[in-house]
Amino acid sequence: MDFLMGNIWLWGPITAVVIAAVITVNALVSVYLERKVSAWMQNRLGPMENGPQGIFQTLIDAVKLILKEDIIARGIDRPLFKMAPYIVFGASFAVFAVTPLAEGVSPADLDVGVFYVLAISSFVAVGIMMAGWSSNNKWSLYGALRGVAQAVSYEVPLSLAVLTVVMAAGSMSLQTVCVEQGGGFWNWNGLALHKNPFLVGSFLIYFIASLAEVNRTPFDLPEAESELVGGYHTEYSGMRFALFFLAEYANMLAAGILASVLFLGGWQPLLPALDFVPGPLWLFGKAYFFVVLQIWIRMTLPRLRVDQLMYVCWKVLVPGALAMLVLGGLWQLMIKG
Amino acid sequence: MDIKTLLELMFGLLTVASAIWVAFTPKLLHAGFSLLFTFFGVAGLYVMLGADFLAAVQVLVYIGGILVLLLFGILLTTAMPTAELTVGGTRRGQGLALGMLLLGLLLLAVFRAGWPLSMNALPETTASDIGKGFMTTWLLPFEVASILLLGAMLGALHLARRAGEDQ
Amino acid sequence: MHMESRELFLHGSRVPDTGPDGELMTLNMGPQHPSTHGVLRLELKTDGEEVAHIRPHIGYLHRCFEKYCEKLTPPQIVPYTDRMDYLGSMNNNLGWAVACERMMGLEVPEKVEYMRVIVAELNRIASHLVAIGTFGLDMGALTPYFYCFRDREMILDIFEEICGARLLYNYIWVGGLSHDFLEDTDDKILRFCDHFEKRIDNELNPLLTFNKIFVNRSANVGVMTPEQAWSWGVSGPSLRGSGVDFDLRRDDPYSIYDRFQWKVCVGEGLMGAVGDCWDRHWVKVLEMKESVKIIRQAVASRPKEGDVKEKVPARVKLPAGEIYCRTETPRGELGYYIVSNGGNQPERVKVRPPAFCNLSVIDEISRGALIGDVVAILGSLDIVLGEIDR
Amino acid sequence: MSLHFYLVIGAILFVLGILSMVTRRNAIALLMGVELVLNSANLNFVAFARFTQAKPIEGQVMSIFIIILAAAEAAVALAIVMNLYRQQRSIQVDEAHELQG
Amino acid sequence: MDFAALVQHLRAALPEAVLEEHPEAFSPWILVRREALAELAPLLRDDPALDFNQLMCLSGAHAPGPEGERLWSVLHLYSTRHGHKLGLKVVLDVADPACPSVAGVWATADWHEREAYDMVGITYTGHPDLRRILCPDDWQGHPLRKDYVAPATYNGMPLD
Repeated sequence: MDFLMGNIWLWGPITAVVIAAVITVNALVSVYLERKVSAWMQNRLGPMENGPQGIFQTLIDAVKLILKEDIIARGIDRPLFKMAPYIVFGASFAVFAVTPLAEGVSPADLDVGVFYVLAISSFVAVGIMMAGWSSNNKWSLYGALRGVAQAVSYEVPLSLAVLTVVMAAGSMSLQTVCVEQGGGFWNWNGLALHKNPFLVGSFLIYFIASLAEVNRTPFDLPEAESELVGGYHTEYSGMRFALFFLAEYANMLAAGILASVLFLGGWQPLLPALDFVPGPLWLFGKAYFFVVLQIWIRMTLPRLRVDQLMYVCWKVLVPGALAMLVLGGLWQLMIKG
Repeated sequence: MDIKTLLELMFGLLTVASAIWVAFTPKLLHAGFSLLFTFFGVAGLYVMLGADFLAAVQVLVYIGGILVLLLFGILLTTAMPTAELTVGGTRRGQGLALGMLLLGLLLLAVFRAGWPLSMNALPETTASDIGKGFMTTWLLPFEVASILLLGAMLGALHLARRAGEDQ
Repeated sequence: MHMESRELFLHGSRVPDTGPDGELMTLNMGPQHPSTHGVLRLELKTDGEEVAHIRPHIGYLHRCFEKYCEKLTPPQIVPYTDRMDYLGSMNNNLGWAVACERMMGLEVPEKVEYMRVIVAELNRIASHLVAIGTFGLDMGALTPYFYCFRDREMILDIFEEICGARLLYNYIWVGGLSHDFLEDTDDKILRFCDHFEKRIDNELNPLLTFNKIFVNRSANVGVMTPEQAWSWGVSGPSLRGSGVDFDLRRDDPYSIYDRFQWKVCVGEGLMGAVGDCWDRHWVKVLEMKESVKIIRQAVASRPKEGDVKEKVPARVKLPAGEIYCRTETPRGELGYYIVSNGGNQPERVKVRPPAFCNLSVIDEISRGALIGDVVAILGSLDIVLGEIDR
Repeated sequence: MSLHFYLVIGAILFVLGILSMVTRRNAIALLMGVELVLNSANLNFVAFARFTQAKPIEGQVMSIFIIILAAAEAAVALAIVMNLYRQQRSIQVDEAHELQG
Repeated sequence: MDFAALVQHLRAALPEAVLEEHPEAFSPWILVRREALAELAPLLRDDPALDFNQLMCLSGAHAPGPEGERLWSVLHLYSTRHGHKLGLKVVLDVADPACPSVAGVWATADWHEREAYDMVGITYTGHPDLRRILCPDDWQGHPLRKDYVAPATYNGMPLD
C-alpha cells in the first residue's frame, strides 16, 4: 500500500507516463527486432528504406496506423467494439506497475506482486472476448473463443510454475524474489540446481505457458492468420488496431520481464563484480533475451491445432507443473530444512 | 480532497453504475461485460479496505474465472453472433417495487444500527496472515472448500458432457 | 433451373444444416482468405471448430480459356495454356504441344525432346517448392517458405535466361521450342541440382518435414483412400500420396520419359495413415529428388547440335478428328480434349485440369476435421485456382 | 470514508442482484444477479472486518470462502445451463419444466 | 483389351447400347445410345474384364454435324489395371439436352457434369447437385454454345 501513501499526485502520473513510454518504445524496438531477426533467419534484408538499416520503418508504420481511418463496419456492437482495445491495452499496461527495476526501486512494490500480475492479465481474456464478439465476424468470434480458452487454460500451468518460485522465495513480492537470487548467476532460480533443482523444470514450463499466454507461435491460434485471417482483431483498423498491437508487444515484454525476475534474477547482475551496471539494464537485457527467443521460436515452429493446444496444456504442462510444485516443496522441506 | 477518498468514490461509483447496467440493460452481452466493471470496482474497494490479497483473488476468480465462464456460456448457448440477445425481462414493475422496498429497509438498517466501530491499524501484509489462518484456525473449512471445489469440478464435467459421450 | 439458383447459392441443396449438437454455423472461407491459395470460396458448415461439410465455390478466376481456344490457332493457344497453372507453365505448354503433335503426326527432334523434359522437370521442382512452402505457411511455419522460394528463384533465373520470362514462358511450341539453351545453361542446371539435393536433406526435411509439430498437424489428417482418390479422379502427388503407384510419365508415356531411370514415389504412411496430408507432402519432397535425377540424366545425354525450331510448322492445322491427350503436370493429370474439323481453329478444346478434380474431393476427406485441418488439407492438395477456373 | 459508504454500496449491489434474479428470464442473466448478491455480501464482510474488528483477517477469510463457493456455483450452474440448452434449445428459465421432479 | 475387343465385349453385354464405333480416331470412341448410358456405366466400371476405374475426363461440346448442331457429352475412360482406354460419346438434341448422369459411378463426373451443364447446357438427370460451377448461379445462357451471344449486362453491370 506504500504507493498510496507517498505523494501520489506526483508519482502516479509520472509512473503512468513512464510506463506508457516504455510500452511504446518497446513496441517500436520489438517490431524492429522481429523484422530484422526474422529477416536474418530467412536470408532477407528486412526493412532497409527508412533510416540506416531501416530503423525508422516501425516508427513510420506507427504514424501510419495512427493516421489511418478507424473503420467501424455495419452491424458492429459499437460500445463494446470501441472499449475492447482499451481493456486489453490497460491490462498489459497495468502489469508493468510492479516491475522491480533495481534494489528497492519499483513503481509499486506490492506484497502480492506476482499474484497481482496473474490477476491483471486475466483482463486480457475478457478484452479479447469483447473484441471478438462485438466485431460481428465469425472469424473474430472463433479467434476470441480460442483466445479465451487458451488464456484460461494456460493460466493454470503458468500459476503453478510461478508458485514454485513463490514457495522458494517465501514471498509474492517481486522485489523479494529478486533479492533472493543475488550473488551471481548460479543463484538464479532458473539455473540454481543446488538451490532447488525443480525450479529449472518450472522455468521451462513457465516459458512454454507464457508463450501461450501472450499468443505467440506455436500457440498463436487466436490470431492464426492462415486459419482465422486475423482472429479477434480482424475488424480493427487504425488506432484501435495499434492498441492491440502495442498490447501484444507489451505482453511479450511483460512475459520476458516476469521470466527474468522469477527465474533469471531480475535486476541482479550476472556476476557480483558486474555490480556497476545499473539494474534496469540487466532486467531489460534479460527481458529482451526472452523477446528474441520468442521471435526465434516463431520463425522456427509451425502452429499447433486447437485440440493439440489443449492436450499440451492439460496433459503435459499441468501435470508437469504440479509435479514440480510438489517435488520442489518436498525439496524445500527435506533438504533445506 | 484526499486521494483515498477520491479513489473510494470513484470505485464506488463504478461499482454501482455498472451494477445498475447489469440489472437493467436489455442486451445480455452488455450485462455480462458490464459485470467486468462491477467486479473490478469491488476489487478496488477491497484495496481501499486494505484487503489487497482479497482484491487480487477477486480479480483472478471473478474476472478471470466466473465472468469468462458466464460469457462463454452466453456464446455457446446462442448460435449466431448477430442474434439479438435479450435477457427477456418479466414482472419489471413488481420487481422494481420490491427492490425499492428492500433497498429502503437495508438503508434504514445501515444508518439506524449502532455499529461498534473500532478502526484498527492495517496489518503489514494480509496474504501471510490469511495463509496462516487457512492452515490453523480455518483448516477444516479450508479442506471442506477444496473438496467442494473438486466435487463441483467433477459435477460440472459430468453435466457438460454430451449425451453420447458417456462411454 | 434458374429460378432456384439464387436459393441454391444461398443455402445449397444437399448440405444439411443441422449436426449432432444443433445448428451448424456457415462459415465462408474466402473468396478473400490467406489460405485459399487464390480466389476460392469454401463454404464450411461448422459445429464449433469441427467441420461437418465443405462446399467449394469456384469460378472467381474464370477467364474463358476454352472459349478463346475456339477462336485461336494452336500456336496462339500456347501462351494461354501458360496462364492456367501458372506455377507449372512449362508442363502446360508441353501437354498442349504433345496433344497437337499427336494429332498432326509430328515428330520433334531428339534434342527438343530432351530439352522439354529438362524444363518440364525443373518447372515441376519449382511448382513443388511453392506447394511445400505454402503448405508450411498454412500451418504457421514461416521460414521454410522463404527457403523454398530462394531455391525456386534459381530455377526461375535459369528460365529467364533461356526464354526471357520468369512465370509465363511460352517456351514449348508445337513442333519445337522458342529458344535454344545458352552456352552455360547446362552448367547452371547441374549446379542447381547439386545445390538443391543438399538443401532438401539438410534444410527442408529437418526444418519442416520431420518437425514434430508439423508431423502432428499433418499426419492422420485428411486421409484419402485409394478408392476415394480413383473415384474422384484425383491425380498427381495427391493420388500417389494415397499409396497408388501411378504416374503418367511411366504408365501412359509421352515425350521420352521412358528413357530415364527414376522411380514413382508413393506415400507409405510413415507418420500416420496412408494418404494423409503428410504423405502428400512427402511424395512431393521425394518427387523433387526424382526430378533432379531425371534432369541430371537428360542433361548428360542430350544432343547439343541442331536447331530447336526447324520442325515448327509455319501454319499449324489440326487434322479433323478428336483426341484426348494427357500428361503429368506437377499437380497431376492434365488432359486436353481437342475436337478439330480440319480448320484453322479447333472446334472445341476442353481441359481436364488436375487441380479441379483434386479440389472436388475436399468435402469427402475433411468431414469431421477441424478448421485448422481444413487449411492443412487444402494446402496439401496443392491447388492452383488459375487452372481450376481456367 | 466511513463504514456507511461501503454498506450503502453493498445494499445497492444486493438490491440490484435481487432485482436481476426476479425480473430476468434468461438463466445466465439470472446467474449474474446471483454474482451481484454474493459480491455485496463479500463487500459487507470485508467492510465490517475493517471497521469493527480487532483482526480484519476474519472477514477476508469469510469472503474468500464465499468466492470459492461462487466459483463452484458458477461452474455447476453453467453446466446445467449448457445441458438445458442442449435439450431445449432455450435457456429461458420459465420454459424449463423438466427440472420439476 | 484393344478397342475392337472392347466394343465386341460391350456389344455382347448390352446389344442395344453401342450405335457406332470409330476405331480410326486419334482417341477411339464409340457412340452410345443415351438411354443405355445409365446401364452401361456401372458395367464399364464393375466388369472385371473392363474395369474402367478412372473417368479421365467428361466433356460437353456443342458441335455442328451432318444432322445440324448437336450437343455432345464425351466420356474418356481408363483402366489402370488393364491399361486400356475408351471414349464414349452421347449425342443430344439441343432441344432435349437431358443425359443420364454418371456421377454415381465415377465421382469425378460430379463437377465435370456441372461444368458441362454450365458451359453447354446439358442437363444431367440424376445428378446429385446440378448447379452452375464456373459462371455465377444466375448467369443467363451457356457460354460454349456456338450460338451464344455474350449479354451486355449482368445484374445491371455493363460487361465488355
